[in-house]
Amino acid sequence: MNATVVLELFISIVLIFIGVLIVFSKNIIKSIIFLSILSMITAVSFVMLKAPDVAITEIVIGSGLITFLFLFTLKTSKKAGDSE
Amino acid sequence: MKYTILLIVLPLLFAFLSMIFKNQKKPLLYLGITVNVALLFIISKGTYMIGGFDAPYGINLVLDQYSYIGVILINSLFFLSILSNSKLIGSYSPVYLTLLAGVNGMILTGDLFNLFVFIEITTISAYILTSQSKKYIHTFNYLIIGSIGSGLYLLGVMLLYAGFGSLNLADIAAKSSAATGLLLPLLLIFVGLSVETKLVPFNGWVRGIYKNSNGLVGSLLASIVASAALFVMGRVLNSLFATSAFMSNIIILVAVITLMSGEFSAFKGKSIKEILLYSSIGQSGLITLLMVTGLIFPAILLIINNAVSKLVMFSIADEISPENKTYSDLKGSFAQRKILGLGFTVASFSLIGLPLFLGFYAKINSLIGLFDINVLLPLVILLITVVEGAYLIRLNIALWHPGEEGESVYDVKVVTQAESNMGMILTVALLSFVIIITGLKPDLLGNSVLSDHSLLNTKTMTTTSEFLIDLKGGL
Amino acid sequence: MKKILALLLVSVFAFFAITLVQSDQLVPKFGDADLSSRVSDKYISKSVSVDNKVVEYGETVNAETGSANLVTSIVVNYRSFDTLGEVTVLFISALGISLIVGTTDGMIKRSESGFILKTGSKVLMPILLIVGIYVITHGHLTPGGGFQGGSMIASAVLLLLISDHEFVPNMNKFKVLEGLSGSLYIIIGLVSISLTGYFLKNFMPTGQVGELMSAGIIPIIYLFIGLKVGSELTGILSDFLKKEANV
Amino acid sequence: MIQISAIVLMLLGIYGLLTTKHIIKMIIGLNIFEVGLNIFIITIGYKTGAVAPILTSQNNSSILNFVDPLPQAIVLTAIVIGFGITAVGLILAKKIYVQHNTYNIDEIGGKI
Repeated sequence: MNATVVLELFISIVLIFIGVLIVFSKNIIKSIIFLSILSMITAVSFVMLKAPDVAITEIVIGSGLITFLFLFTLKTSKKAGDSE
Repeated sequence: MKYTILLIVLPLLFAFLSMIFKNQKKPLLYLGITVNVALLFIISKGTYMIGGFDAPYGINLVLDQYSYIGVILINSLFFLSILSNSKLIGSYSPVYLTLLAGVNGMILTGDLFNLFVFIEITTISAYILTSQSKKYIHTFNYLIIGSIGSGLYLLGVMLLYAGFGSLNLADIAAKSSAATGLLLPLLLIFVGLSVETKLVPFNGWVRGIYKNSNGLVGSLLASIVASAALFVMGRVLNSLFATSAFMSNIIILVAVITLMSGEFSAFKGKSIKEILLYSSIGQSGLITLLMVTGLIFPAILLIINNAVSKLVMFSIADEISPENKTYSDLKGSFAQRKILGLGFTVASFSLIGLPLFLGFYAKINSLIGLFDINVLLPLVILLITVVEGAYLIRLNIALWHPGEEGESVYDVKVVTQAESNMGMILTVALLSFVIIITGLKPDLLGNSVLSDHSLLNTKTMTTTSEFLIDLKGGL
Repeated sequence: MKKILALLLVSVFAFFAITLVQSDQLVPKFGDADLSSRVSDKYISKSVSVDNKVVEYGETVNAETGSANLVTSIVVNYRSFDTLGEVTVLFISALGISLIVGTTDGMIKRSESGFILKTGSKVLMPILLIVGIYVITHGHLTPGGGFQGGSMIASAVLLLLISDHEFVPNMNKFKVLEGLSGSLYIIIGLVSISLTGYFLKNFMPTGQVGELMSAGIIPIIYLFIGLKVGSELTGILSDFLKKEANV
Repeated sequence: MIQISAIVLMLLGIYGLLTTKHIIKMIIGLNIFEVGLNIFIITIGYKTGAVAPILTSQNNSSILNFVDPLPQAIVLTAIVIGFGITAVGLILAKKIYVQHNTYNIDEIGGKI
């Protein structure tokens, strides 16, 4: 077993683990944060699979901007709900 | 040949330009649809390679007889639809332009991944347009189903790429005849396309979306987006699925279930839009059935018939009752608006397939074609035609007949002919004229758009011309 | 009940997918991709329409696309039409979001952020901007390109949005920039039609592989894509911070 | 292994989307699905021992063993399209919340 095989196995297991955490977590904020972490690990797996272009995109869009969109949605909708 | 691409990029260009010239959004929309109609006169058939790269390597646009009919139908109907409902455009004009580019791209492209991109453009435009109704939950529902569908489609396409190393539809079709393991990718592609073609069980979004759309969005979705999706379905089914008998049987089953469930739900429908939306589902099932059995020619006739009729009927349904009343509350609405009423009646008769109208040729050709394949299928279609006739004639009687004294709750003051929208009256009159003329003299259609019998340029095409009624004969 | 149904559906799909992947039927086993039977083979040697066997970094002159980054050569040259569609998707999303948001009461009230976030963002923002511009302009040489750079620029604006509670981006200018860069992308394509007969054909000399000034129209298109993506993402982000108008 | 993990992620996403009642969680499910799909597409082009598809001064010739660049280009497009869809979905979710004051799809269903 060389290092890349171990790394691949490790990343695969972590990906599934975090996916399970997101789907079965009761707290929506936790789900969003785990989604962001999932994106980061995905980016690592993209680097491992020799796709640096995609990895950069995944980091910036997947774990950066999308997370903020989710958080902004929750934040602003709370505000709108409070006013009623 | 090089003008083909302009059908897609010029609407996009006008959409982008309308971000710069903010006050000219509507003129740019009118310019865009007019230019596209004008382009129809100068495009010529052939394969256009984008970027100058040959077919499997670059993306190509295929303008054969099949997609030629498609772009003519869609661009001219889009033009008429916008003109007849111009007061409903609002500030959404760039979105209509991207929708136009999307449907043109769907019909023209010969590349499976490019098709995915255009499906996304079309559906996202549709999400935005349908959100005008403020019923956001329906749009959300549509978005979720649509995204899962296109995701599965992409997965299927990439599985095919893994096997054949190409994304070009014709290339894959040529390579796939002897391959194994195609079941999953084909199933995924079919599922992805069935969301847009409204097949059971992926049509959960249709009810909420069609029912709450205004006349413009409703007619665009029911006639233009639906036709584009069906054209795509036909092309993909006939190039990829022809080799798999198992998949074909599944699709026939799905199509028949869609047809039956759609038409029987339409029979139970209460408001005009509800009836129309279920009838659209039924027609999609019927057209898919014809496409998968290789009866391309009647399928195209049905698409044309369905698109023209649905455009007329949806526009009128919204014009006489934007708030979606049950049709028994609208008794006698056509008494004041005879032209719209006549158009509606012509369109519904053509939809049923009565003689003298275009729909007759579509139905009779599909019946004869299906008899060669299976005896049960024509019976199903005959049964469905009876059901269709029942609910559409009932609807027409209700809308024409004023009913008992005092029973009609319809406010006569609102509906004087003069207040009606001139563009719509002209469009309805024109389209009814087209339906009747092509019904009386179908050789007109035969000479102009359907002259070439080798419609789809694939090797597995079944010949359609032999057993069909010769259009040249007329009545 | 619904959960069991979902589980059933998902496991049937899983069974099919995993059998297909594990067998050697259609999809090659992981790590065994055979490029010689795929279209990518010619993308790598840049020999779709010309016949050259080998491309050498820093030596080959006037190759078919001239981009050292092979992904870029596909995204902006071989399959540029997809990219136009992709930019359009973002365009519709951004436009549609601003239409759905509709009339608003300006931005929501953001609380004043702490000292660390403020100073930190002041340091980070210019870095992000510069990296973004670098990534855009070197899209044909290094990993990255218009999308990555554009989203980095949008992230810089995002930093300003969360750290500076008084900052309101001028969306009108961004929208003009968005429309302009999108139109220019298509206009390049139209110019290409009039020069060569093909939409978005690389009509400029492609130079030496590996040089900054190479790859013909690729850097120019990537610049427009970067500007467009950056302004669209900024628009989407700031629309999400709009306050609902009290109707 | 990573291929199976990608498939499992896709399925987790669909399962979460089908079983949840929370609108935002549906969009999260969609995102998990897309992440899994993207990883799967990239694995289609992977070759053991190959290098990233960028010509540099080290990997300086096209005769080298490169991984397939086309799936990467496809995923690049798919990520950006996925972002657009997620953004539209979220703004719709926000509007639904403003209309119905809840994210729970069952409660909304009763109000239409």
